[in-house]
Amino acid sequence: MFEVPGLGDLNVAATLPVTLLAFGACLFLLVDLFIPKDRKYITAWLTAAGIGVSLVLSLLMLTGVITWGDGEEAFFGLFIADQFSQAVNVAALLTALLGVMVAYNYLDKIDRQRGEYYYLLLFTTLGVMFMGASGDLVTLFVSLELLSIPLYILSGFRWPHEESEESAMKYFILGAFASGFLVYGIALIYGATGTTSLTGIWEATADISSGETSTKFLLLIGAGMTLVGLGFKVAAVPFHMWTPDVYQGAPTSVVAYMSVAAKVGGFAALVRVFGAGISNFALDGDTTAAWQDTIWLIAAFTMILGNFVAIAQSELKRLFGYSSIAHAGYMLIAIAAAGSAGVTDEAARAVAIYLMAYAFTNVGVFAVIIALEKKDMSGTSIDNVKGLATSQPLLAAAMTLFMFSLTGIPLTAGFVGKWFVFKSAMSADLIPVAVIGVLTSLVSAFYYLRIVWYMYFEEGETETDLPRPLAWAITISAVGTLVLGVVPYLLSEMANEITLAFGG
Amino acid sequence: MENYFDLVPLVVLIPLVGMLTNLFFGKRFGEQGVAIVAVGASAAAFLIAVILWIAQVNTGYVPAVIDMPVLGDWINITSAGLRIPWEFRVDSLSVTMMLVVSGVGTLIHIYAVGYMHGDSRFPRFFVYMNMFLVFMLLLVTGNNFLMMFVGWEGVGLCSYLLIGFWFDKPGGVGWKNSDAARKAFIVNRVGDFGLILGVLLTFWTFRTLDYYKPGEMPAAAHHEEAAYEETLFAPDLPEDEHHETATGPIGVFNQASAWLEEGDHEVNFGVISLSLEATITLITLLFLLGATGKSAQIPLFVWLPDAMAGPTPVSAFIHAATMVTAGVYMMVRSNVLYHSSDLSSFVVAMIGATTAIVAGFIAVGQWDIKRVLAYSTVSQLGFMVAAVGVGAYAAAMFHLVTHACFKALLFLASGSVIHGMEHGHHHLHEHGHGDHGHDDDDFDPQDMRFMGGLKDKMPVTYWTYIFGTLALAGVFPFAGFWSKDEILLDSIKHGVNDGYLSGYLAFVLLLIAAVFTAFYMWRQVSMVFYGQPRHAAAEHASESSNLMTRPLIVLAILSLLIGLINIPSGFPILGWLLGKHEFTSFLGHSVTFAHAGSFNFLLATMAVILALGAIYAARALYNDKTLATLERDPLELDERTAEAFALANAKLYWDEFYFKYIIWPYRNVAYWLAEKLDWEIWHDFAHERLIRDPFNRATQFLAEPVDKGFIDRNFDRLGTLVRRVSDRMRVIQTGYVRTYALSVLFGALLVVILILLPVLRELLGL
Amino acid sequence: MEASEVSVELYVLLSAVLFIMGVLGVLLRRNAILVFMSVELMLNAGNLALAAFARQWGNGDGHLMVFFVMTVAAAEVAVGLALIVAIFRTKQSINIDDLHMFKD
Amino acid sequence: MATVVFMLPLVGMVLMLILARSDQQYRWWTLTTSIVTFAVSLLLVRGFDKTSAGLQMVDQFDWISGEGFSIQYYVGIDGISIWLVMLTTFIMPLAILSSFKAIQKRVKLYYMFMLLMEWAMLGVFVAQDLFLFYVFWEVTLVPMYFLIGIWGAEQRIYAAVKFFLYTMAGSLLMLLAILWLGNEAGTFAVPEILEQLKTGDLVFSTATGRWLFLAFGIAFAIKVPMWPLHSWLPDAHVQAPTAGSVILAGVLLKMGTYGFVRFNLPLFPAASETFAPYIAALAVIGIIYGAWVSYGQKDMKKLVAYSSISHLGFVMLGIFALNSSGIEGAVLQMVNHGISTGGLFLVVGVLYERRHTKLMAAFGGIWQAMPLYSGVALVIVLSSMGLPGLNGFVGEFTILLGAAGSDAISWWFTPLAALGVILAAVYMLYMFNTVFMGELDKEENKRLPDLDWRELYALVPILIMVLVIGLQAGYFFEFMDAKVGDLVRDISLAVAAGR
Repeated sequence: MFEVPGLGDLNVAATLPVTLLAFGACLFLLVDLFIPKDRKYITAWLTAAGIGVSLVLSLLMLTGVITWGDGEEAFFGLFIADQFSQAVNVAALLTALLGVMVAYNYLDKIDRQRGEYYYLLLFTTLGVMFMGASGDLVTLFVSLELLSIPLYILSGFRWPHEESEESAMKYFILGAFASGFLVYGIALIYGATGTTSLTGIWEATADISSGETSTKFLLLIGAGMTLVGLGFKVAAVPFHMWTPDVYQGAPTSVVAYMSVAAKVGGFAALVRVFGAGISNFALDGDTTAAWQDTIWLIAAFTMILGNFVAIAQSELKRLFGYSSIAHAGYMLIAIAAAGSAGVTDEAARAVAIYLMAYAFTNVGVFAVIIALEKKDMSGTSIDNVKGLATSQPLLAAAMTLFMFSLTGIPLTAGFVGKWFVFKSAMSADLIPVAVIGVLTSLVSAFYYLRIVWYMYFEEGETETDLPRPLAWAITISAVGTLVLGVVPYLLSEMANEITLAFGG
Repeated sequence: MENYFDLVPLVVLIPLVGMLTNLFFGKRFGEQGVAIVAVGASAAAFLIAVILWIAQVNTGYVPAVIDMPVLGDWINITSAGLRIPWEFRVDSLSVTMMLVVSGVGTLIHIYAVGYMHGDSRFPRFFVYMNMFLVFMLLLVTGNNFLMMFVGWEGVGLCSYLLIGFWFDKPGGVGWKNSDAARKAFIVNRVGDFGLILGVLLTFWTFRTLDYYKPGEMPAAAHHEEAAYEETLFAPDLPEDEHHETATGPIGVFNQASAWLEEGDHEVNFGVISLSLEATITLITLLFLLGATGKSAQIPLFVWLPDAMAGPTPVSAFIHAATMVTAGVYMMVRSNVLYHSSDLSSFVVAMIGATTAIVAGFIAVGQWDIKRVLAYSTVSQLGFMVAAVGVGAYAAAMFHLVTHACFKALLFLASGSVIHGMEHGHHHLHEHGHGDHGHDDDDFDPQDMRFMGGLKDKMPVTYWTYIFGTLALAGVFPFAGFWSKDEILLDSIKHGVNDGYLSGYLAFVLLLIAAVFTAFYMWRQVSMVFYGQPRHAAAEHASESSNLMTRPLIVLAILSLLIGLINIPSGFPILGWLLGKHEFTSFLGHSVTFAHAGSFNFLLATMAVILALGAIYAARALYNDKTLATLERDPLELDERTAEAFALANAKLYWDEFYFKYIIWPYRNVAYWLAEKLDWEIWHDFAHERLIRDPFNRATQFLAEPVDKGFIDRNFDRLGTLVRRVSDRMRVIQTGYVRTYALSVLFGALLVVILILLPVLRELLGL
Repeated sequence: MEASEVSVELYVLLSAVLFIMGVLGVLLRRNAILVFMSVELMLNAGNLALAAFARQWGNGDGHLMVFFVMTVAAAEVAVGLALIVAIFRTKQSINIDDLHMFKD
Repeated sequence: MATVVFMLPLVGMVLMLILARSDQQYRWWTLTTSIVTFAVSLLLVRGFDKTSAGLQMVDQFDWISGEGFSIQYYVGIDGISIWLVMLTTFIMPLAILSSFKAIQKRVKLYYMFMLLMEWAMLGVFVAQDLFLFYVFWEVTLVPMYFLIGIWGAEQRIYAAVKFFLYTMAGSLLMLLAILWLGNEAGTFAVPEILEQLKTGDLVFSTATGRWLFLAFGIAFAIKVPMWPLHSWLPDAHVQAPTAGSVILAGVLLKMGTYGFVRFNLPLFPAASETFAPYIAALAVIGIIYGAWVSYGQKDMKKLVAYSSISHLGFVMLGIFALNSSGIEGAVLQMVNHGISTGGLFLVVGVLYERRHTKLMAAFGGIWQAMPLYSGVALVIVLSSMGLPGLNGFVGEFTILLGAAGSDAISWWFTPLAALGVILAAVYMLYMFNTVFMGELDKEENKRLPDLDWRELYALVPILIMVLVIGLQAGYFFEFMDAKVGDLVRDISLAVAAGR
C-alpha cells in the first residue's frame, strides 16, 4: 500500500542543478566551521565554485546540450524541471555568483567577514531556484520562505549597525505579514480547487469558470491574497514601501544580490501561479483571465510610481530602490499578458529574458555603488558620481552602459528585455499598459540620464575603491549587458526553448 | 552652316573660363592681365554670337537645339515625366539677345577697364562681370524655362554682388550699398516667386518646360491674326516636315497653339481642373510678376534706382542694357501664351504704360545724375512691356535693342561725368582750392546740382551724351525714334484696328511718358553740361581716358544708326534703300506673333514735335539759369508745379509705403516671433511652465504626498482612527513599519476588490 | 463521505476572523514580540482554513500544507527573535515604532 | 556589401581604441576611418543597379526568431537610402576635420563618439528590419547626447537632456507600433511586411492604420523636426559643438524625413493619403514660420537652426505630395539640406573659433578681412537660398513641382511654400549682409586670419557637391527613379484598394 519510490521515479536527474547545490550548501555550512576567521576567502571560493558548477549544469540543460531525467516533472510533480525553471536557475545563479564577487571585499570593508554570509546567500539562491521549479503551492510556499528568511538575516548582517538592523526588522515583519496573506491565499485556492498541485489547479479552473459563483469568489480572493504575498516580494505597488528603506539600510552587497534575487524568485512564482496555475481561469465568455485587469493596473501604478518617485531621490541606493520598483512594473506587464489565451509561454519567456537582463544590469549598478561607498556607508549620494568619467573612465563607462540598459536603449540587455515584455503585451492586446510602459520608460530616462550627466558633464572629486573581484563583477555585468544587447539571439535562442510544462 | 550652331555652348563657356581664370589667378595677373582675359572673353562671346547670327541667316533661320557638352540632363525624373536637359537654343530671338548682350557687354567691359582702374578689387569686378555674361547668356540661350530661370536668378546674383561691390565704403555708404544690393535681390525674388509658380503651372499644363523640342518649328500665326499683309513669316520649311514635327514630342508653345486651335481643352493638375485659357492667363500673369521684378515694373521697380549704388559700368550694362530687359525677353519668348490671353495682355499693357509714365514723372524730380537715368530706364522698360501688352512683340524687341545702345551710352557717359567730377574733386584737394566755402563732406559727384558747364571740359562726353539724349527722346533719325514710334503706332492700332481698350490707354500714357522723357533728359543735359560750373569740382573736371571715351563713341554711332535695322514699310526712301522690317522679319522666324509695324507720318511727326517741344521747354527752364550749388529747382520754386515736383522728388513715397506696410511689419513680427512667440512662449513657457514644471510637480507629488505622505500622514491618521475604534484613545506616535503594514493591508483589500470586480460584474449582470 | 456536523463554511469564517485579528494585531501592536505573535495568528488562521478545506475535499494536500506552514513559522520565529535580541542590544527597545531612521 | 560600409566606422573605432595612443593619433585614425568609409561607400554607387526598384547589396540572416515572429539582420540599400548613406559618409570626414582644433579636451572619447555616431546613422539608413532600424534609431541618441553634453556651449546640459528626452519620447510610441506590426505580421522585416500587405495576408482596419501612422509619424516628426515640435532644435544646434551641429543638421534630422518615406508611406498608404493635407499644412507653416523666425535672430547658429525648420518643411511637403516628383525632390533635398546646412554650420564654426561669439552684431565687413572665407560662405548661403544652378534649387523646384501636381494635397500649399523661397532670401541675405558685407568697422575683426588649409579642405568638398548636384541632379534622380516610381504606384494602388 505504501511504496518507497526509487530515485528513478523521483526523476532526480532532472533536478540535479538544484539538488546538487542544496547538498553543497549544507556541506559548506559544515566545512565553514573548520575554516579560520582570516581565511574566509576559502568559503567564498567554495561557494563560488558550487554556484559555478550548478550554473554550468543549468546552462547546459537550458540550451539542451544535456537532457537529464525523464520528462519535466520530478518528485511527483512537486518539482517542475521545464525550460523556464532552468532559465530561472541561470538568472538566480548568475546573480548569486556576482553577489559573491561583490560581497567579499565589501565584507572586509564593513568588518563583517563571516562564512555565514556565503551559505545564507546560497540558501536564498536555492529558494529562488526551487520557487522557479515549484509545481505545487506547498513547495512554492516553502521555497519562498527559504528565499526570504536568509535575506532577512543578510539585511541585518551589518549588526550592530542600527540602520542595517532596522532594515532587517522592517523587512522581516512586513515579509512575515505578507507571508500570512500568501498562506491564506493558498488556503483559499485550495478551498476552491481541492488541490495544491499547480497542474491540478490548472485543470480544475476550467470547471470553475463555468461553475458556482462562490467558488469563483474563493478562487479569486485566494488569487488576490497570493498576489499580495508575491507582490510584496517583487515590490509591486502598493506593497513596495519596504523597498527603499531596506535598500538603504541593508549592506550594499546584500542589496546588489537581493534586488535581483528576490525579483527572480517572486516573478518565477508569479509565472507559476498566474501564468500557469490559474492562467486559464476566465469568466464565461471572456478570453482573458479574470485577474488580468488587476495585474495590469498594479503594473501601471508600479511603473508610474516607481519611476516618478525615483526622480526625486538623491541617494543612489534609494534611487535604485525605486528604480527596482519600476522594473517590477515592467515585468508585471508580462504577467498580465500571461492571462490572455495563447500568450502564456511568450509572457514567461519575456519574464525570463527580462530577469536575465536585469540580473546583469542591476548587480552591476550596485557593484558600482559599492565601489563608491566608503567605510562609514557614506559616498552613495548622486553627487558622489560627479566627475567619475574623468577619474575612473572605465567605471563610468560601465555605469553608463547600465544606465542605458535600465532606460532601455538598444544594444543593451535592458532594451531586449523591454522589447520582449512589450511584445507580449502587444500579443495580449494590452496596449494601454504598454503605452504607460513606454511613457514611463521616458520618465525613467530623466533620472538615469542624470547620473550619466553627473558623471560626464560635471566636475568633481570622487574616490573609488575597486578591488579586483568587484572589478571583475562589474566587468562581467557590463559585458553581459552589452552582449545580451548586441547579440540578443544568445538570449532568444535560449528563450525560444523556454516553455512552461503546462499552462496557457 | 548648321555645324556652326554647335558653337553655342561656347558663348556661355568662354565667359565662364574667363571668370574662373580671373577668379583663381586674377590676383597674380595684375590689372592688365585681368582686363585682357575679361574683355577677351566677352569679345570672344560676341564673335561667336556674330557667327551664330550669320549661320542663322545662311541656313534660312532654322532654329537649332544644341546639347551642352559633358553635362547630362540637369533634372530627370522619368516616373514623373520630368526631363530638363541642358539644351541651348539658337534662333533669331536668342541670337538677337546674344548680340546685344555680348556686343554691348564688350564695349562696357572695355570702358570698365578704364573706369575701374586703380580699384583694389579690380580682378573681382571682372570676375563678376564675366559671371554676369555667363548667366545672362544662359538666360537667353536656354531652351527651357528652367534654364532661363538659372540665368534669371544668376544675373540677379551678379546684380547683387555688383551693386554691393563697394560694400566697404566708409561713412555709412558701405552699409547703404549693401542694403541696396540686398533690396535688389529680395525684390527680384518676389518676382521670381511668380515666375517659378508660372513655370510649375506650365509644366503641369504642358508636361514639359522646353520651348520647342529639337527639330520642332515655331508654329505660324493664325491667319485671322494677320491684320497686316506683311505680317506672316512662316518658317521656310516644306509643309510635310512641319507636320511631322507636330506629331512628335512637342514643346510648350506648339502644344499651346495646338490645343488652342482644338478648343475646349481642360487642364488637370493636382486636385483642380481649369480651362486651358484660364490656365494660360494664370501662367502669363505669374510670368508678368516675374517680369515686373526683373524688368523693374510697377509694383516692383523700387530696387532699380537704388541699384545705382553699383559702379557705373554695372548700371550701364546690367541695370540698363541687358539684365533688366530679361523680363521683356521672357514675355516675347512666351508670345504664344500672351497672345492667347486678352486679360493678361491688358494687364501687361497697363502695367507697362503706367510704369512708363510714373517713372518718367519721378525722373523729372531727381537730382542724382544716375537716378534720373535709372528712372528713365524704368520708364523705357515700361514702353517695352506695354509693347508686349499690345501684341507688338517685334517692336518691344526692337526697342530693347535700341534702348540697350543709347541707355548704355548715357550711363557710360554719366559715368564719365562722375569720373570727371571726382577727378576735379581730387584735383581740388591736391591743390588746396578749398576756398569755395562749401563743406567738402557734402560733395556728391553724382549730384547734378554740383555740375554745370561741363560741355567744354568734357567735349567727347558731351557730344555722345547729346546723341544718347536725342536717341532716348525719340528725335529723328536717332534710334529711339524708330523703335518708340513703332510702339506708339502699334498701340493705337491695337486699339483702333483690333478694338482693344488697352491700345488706346497705352497709347495716351506712352505718349505723355515720351514727353516726360524728352523733358527730363534735356533738364539733365542742361544741368550737367550748360551754364556755369556750380562747384569747384566741376570747374576742374577733365575728360576721361581713351579707354572710356572710345566705347562712348562707338555707342553714340550705334545710337544714331541702330534704328535703321527695322525701317517700317511706310517710310519713304530709307525703306527702299535698306530693306523693310529687316529686324522684324528676322525675329519672325522664332517669334510667332511678331508682326511688322507700318509707318504713319502724322503720328511720327507729332511724336517728334512733342519731344522737341519738351526739349525746348526744358531748355527754357534750365539752360540759361546759372543755378548755384544745391539750389532749388525752378519747378520747385514755381507754385504751380512745386507740389508735383516734391512728389516726384520723393519718388511718390513708394519706398516709404513699402517700408511702412511691408518691411517694418515683417521685421517686427519676426522679432516678436523669434523672441516672444517661439522663445519666451513656446520654448520657455510651453516647455518649462507647461511641460517641465508640471512634470516636476507630479514627481514631487508622487514622491512626497503620495508615496511618503499617503503612507506617513494619511495612513497615520487612518491608523489613529483604527486605534480609536479599537478603544485605544491615546494619541501615540505611530511607527513606520506599521504604517507600511497598513498600506499592505489596504493594498490587499484593493487587490481583492479589483480582482473580484469581474465576478461581481457577472453577478450583477453588468 | 458522511455529512459533517459543523459545516466547512463556519470553519472558514472562523479562520477569517482569526486572520483579521492577526492583521489588526500587526497593525496596532508596538511590541515586536506581540507583532510576531499576531503574524503567527495569521498563519494559523491559514492553517485552520487549510484543514477545513482538506476535510471538505477529503484529500491530504491541505494537511500537508499545514505541516509545512507550522514548520516554517517556527523557523521564522527563530529568526525574528534573534533579530529582536540584536535590536534590543543596540536600542534597548523592542518597540517597532522606534525603527524609523529612513526618512528623507 | 552594405554591411561592410556600415560596419567600417565601428571597426575603425575599435582599432582606434586599441592602437591609437596620442590625441593626434586619435584624430588621424578617425579621419582615416571616415575617409575610407566614404571611399568604400562609393563602391555602392558604382555597383548600384539603377533599373531595379528593389533592395540591393542585401545581407540577411535570421537574428532573433521564435514561434510567430522573426527578427532578421536585414540590411540593404535602394534608390532612396543610397543617397542618405552617401550623405552620411560624405559629411562625417568634414565634421571630423572641422573638430581638429576645436576639440581639445577628452579627445579620445570625442572621436569614439564620432565614429559611433557614423556607425549608428549608417545603420539607420541600411536597416530593413524594423527591429534593427529601431535599434540604430535609438543608438544615435547616445553619442549625440554626449557630444552636446560634454563639448557643447554654456547651456549644453539642458540642451543635451532636452534633445535626448524629446526624441526618445517620440520613438517610444514608434516602438509600440513596431511591436504591434511585427506581431501581426510575424516578421519585422519591412519587405516581408509589405509583401503581406500587398497579398492581403496582413490586413488592418483604417483606424488601426491611422494610429500606426501617427505612432511612427510622431517619432519622425519630432526628429525632422516639424512645426510645432521643433523646440528642441535651436537648443541642440546652438549648444552643440560645430561638428555636432553639422551632423545634427546634416544627417540626424534626415532620419525623420527618411523614416516617413521608408515606413509611413509604404506601410500605411491609406493613412498617408488621409493625413497628407494636414502634414502638408504643418510643413508649409513650418516653412514660413521657420523662415520668419530666422529673420528675427541675432545669433547666427540659431538663424541657421531655424532655417532648417523651414527647409525640412519643404522636404515634408515633397514627401506628402505623394507623387514621384515630390518624393524624389524630397530625397534629394534631404541630401541638399545636409550639405548646405552642414556647410553653413561649418562656416559659422570658423568664425566662432576665431571670435568665440556667434552674434551677428559682432561682425560686419568680414569679406574685406577674410575674402576667401567669405567667398566660400557666399556659395553655401546661396545654395541654402536655393539659387538655381546650385543644389538647393533642384530639390525645392522638384518638390514644388510635385506639390503643385499632387492629387493628395490642395493646390494652395504650393504658392505658400514658394513664398518660403522669398523669405529664405530675406533671412539669408540679412545674415550675409550683416556679417560679411558692410563696413569693416570693428577693430577686433580687422585682423582675422583667413581660412587655413584644414578649414579649406573641410569646405571645398561641400562646394563641389553644391555644384555637382546643382548642375547634374539628373544623375542623382536616376538612382531613385525606379524605386520611387514603384512606391508611388503602390501607394495609389493601395489607396484605390482602400488599404
